[in-house]
Amino acid sequence: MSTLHTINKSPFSHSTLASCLQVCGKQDGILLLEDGVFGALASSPCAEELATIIETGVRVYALKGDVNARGLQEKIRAGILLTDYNGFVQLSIEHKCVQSWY
Amino acid sequence: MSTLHTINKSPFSHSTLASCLQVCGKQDGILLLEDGVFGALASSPCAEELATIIETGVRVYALKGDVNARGLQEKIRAGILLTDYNGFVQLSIEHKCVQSWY
Amino acid sequence: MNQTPSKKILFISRHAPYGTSLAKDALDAVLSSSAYDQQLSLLFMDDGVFQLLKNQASGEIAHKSFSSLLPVLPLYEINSIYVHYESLKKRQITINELVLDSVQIIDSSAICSLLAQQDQLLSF
Amino acid sequence: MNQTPSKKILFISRHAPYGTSLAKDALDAVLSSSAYDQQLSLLFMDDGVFQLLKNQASGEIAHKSFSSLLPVLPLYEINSIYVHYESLKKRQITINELVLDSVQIIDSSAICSLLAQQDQLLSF
Amino acid sequence: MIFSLAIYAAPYTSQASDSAYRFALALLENGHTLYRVFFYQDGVHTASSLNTPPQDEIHFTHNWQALAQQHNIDLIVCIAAALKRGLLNKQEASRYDKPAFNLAEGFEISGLGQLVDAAVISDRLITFGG
Amino acid sequence: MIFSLAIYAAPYTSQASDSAYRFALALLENGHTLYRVFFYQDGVHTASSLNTPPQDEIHFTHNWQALAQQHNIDLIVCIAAALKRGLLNKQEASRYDKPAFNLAEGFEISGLGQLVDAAVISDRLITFGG
Repeated sequence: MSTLHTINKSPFSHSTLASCLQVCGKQDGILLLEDGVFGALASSPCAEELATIIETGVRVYALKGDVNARGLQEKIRAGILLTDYNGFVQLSIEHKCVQSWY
Repeated sequence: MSTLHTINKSPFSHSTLASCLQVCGKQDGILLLEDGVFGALASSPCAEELATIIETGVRVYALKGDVNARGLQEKIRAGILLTDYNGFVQLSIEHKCVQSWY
Repeated sequence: MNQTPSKKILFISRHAPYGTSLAKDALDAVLSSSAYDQQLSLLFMDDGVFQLLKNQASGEIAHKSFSSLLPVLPLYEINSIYVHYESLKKRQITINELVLDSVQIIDSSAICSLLAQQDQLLSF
Repeated sequence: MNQTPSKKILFISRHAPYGTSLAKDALDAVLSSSAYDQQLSLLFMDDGVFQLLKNQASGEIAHKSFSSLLPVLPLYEINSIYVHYESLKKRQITINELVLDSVQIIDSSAICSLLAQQDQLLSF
Repeated sequence: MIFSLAIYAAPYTSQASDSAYRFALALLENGHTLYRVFFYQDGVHTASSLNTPPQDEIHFTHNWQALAQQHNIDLIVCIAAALKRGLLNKQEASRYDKPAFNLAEGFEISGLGQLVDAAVISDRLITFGG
Repeated sequence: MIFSLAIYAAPYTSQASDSAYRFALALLENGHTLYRVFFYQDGVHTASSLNTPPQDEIHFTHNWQALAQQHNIDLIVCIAAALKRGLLNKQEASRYDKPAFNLAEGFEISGLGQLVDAAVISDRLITFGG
């Protein structure tokens, strides 16, 4: 079984996304929400590591409402999947545990 | 006249010290307090930039009480000046303005 | 306040919109201050520059969007609105993506001088 | 709680001591949980490893020091205390600087496995 | 599936408070059970009967009260976190000789052990930090 | 020299609340004037008469009350920040039909304009963010 990681801080000002990526396994999932959705930008400090981890099969999601609220609709990098709160609930069920990085 | 910059977050988890160093002028001062005192470690992510700015004449202070509380007495790098709340008050008078990076 | 001469006061807004209330708190403070007949300016830097993006559709998170709030600024007595160049560059945000077109884009060393000219800094 | 089988619960403490209450809140949560007959473990990572430093003299900031608080942990039913190796290394903290000597230093990939073995994670 | 939530974020300061509520709505809509919401750290302020947000802002206290009544959810406020932050029920107010109490109806003050109890009882415990 | 402080940090959650109080003590000891302390954002919780910290923790509310009385300091709580966070004086409680009020004596609820007013009146304004 695997872990769902949630990130709610901007990677431009906090190190939570970088910390998460260190311990995120291939079976794990990552959900970006609140200010964490800035991590879905191509300019994110963790963009390369995120791309690498996506290539290994990790699914990375961003909450659509938080993306749209911040005007990032057109700026999300390829490979990031958009979801909503129903999807968030579903992800928390598909993974055994949730680690909140805040 | 010049600016006193206060930093109260760990540079290992927040980017406030890095942001401050970008705009800190030669006449300015920096005060590390609370979790900001972790910035006074030789291992700090901003250690090099901090060393460079100290060489240009910027005075960098750390609050002694916060350093001691965290067990960092012996770990503070050379060039960082220790001070207390009386010193903090004095620094805020010697500089024209105070910018709090939090 | 009567005899006090007018002061140069810079508001510094460094936090992303919505995730915390700081960006909105800073804006509210700027607007409330405009009645006080002082020389007010406002600087966006770090994640604060995200407040300036167009097309924020905050309906889904039940907040007024900054895209709709910030355009009121020129109507208030805010002398100058500054945006930190390196903060925009790091986030790959271009000038035509900003909701305000009357802003001054300034680099780090210009910010250093800007801070040194102020009588007070209000840090957000 | 009666029929529920015992669960593996990991507390993850990632914040520096004193600057916020999170480190203390995490410790209080661990200690209060020890009476519940579950398989509890505790992981220090990121700035949370600073909690483990010896010689914290918090008298000047009016808090009990973590140097004096953490040694009670082995008296409670905490099965294992883990510390993230890369977090220590990045901060140039060596094992003999730690106030607890019964900790297990584990690397990032071991943490990945550790998380996967748990029934619940309590994130601090 | 049985869920519990741990909310550490302050309402009106951190969006995490809102995220937690929306997550709760979604899980209930999807037919799952919400066993307990545990308010800790600055999350305890969610439970104040005196919260008076402007008309156009979310009223978290009312929202949780309504949800709890409708779905029989335990709304637990950590007693240690609450007392130091000025959140008291009638008994605590009288014990500490305070002139008023402000714990909203539907919320209950209890010990920190209720957090691990929620972890034990529930299939999923999700933390919302500020 | 005339100082004012702006406190945005929550007491008992952020050390910045403690730092601000220590700074105030030091400036007064050094013969300076503290014109105003402006509580905004989560800093408003400092002003609650219901705060009940354990005996071995700092009582920020009492400390500020004592300091203000001794040195004639304006303790201003931002009204907009206070109302949504459940901090009310008697008038606001009655205006919004709330059963109690919790603004501690010595603190005053007022508008956000008092922040820039403090900046104008004072030689130095120092911000303590959480």
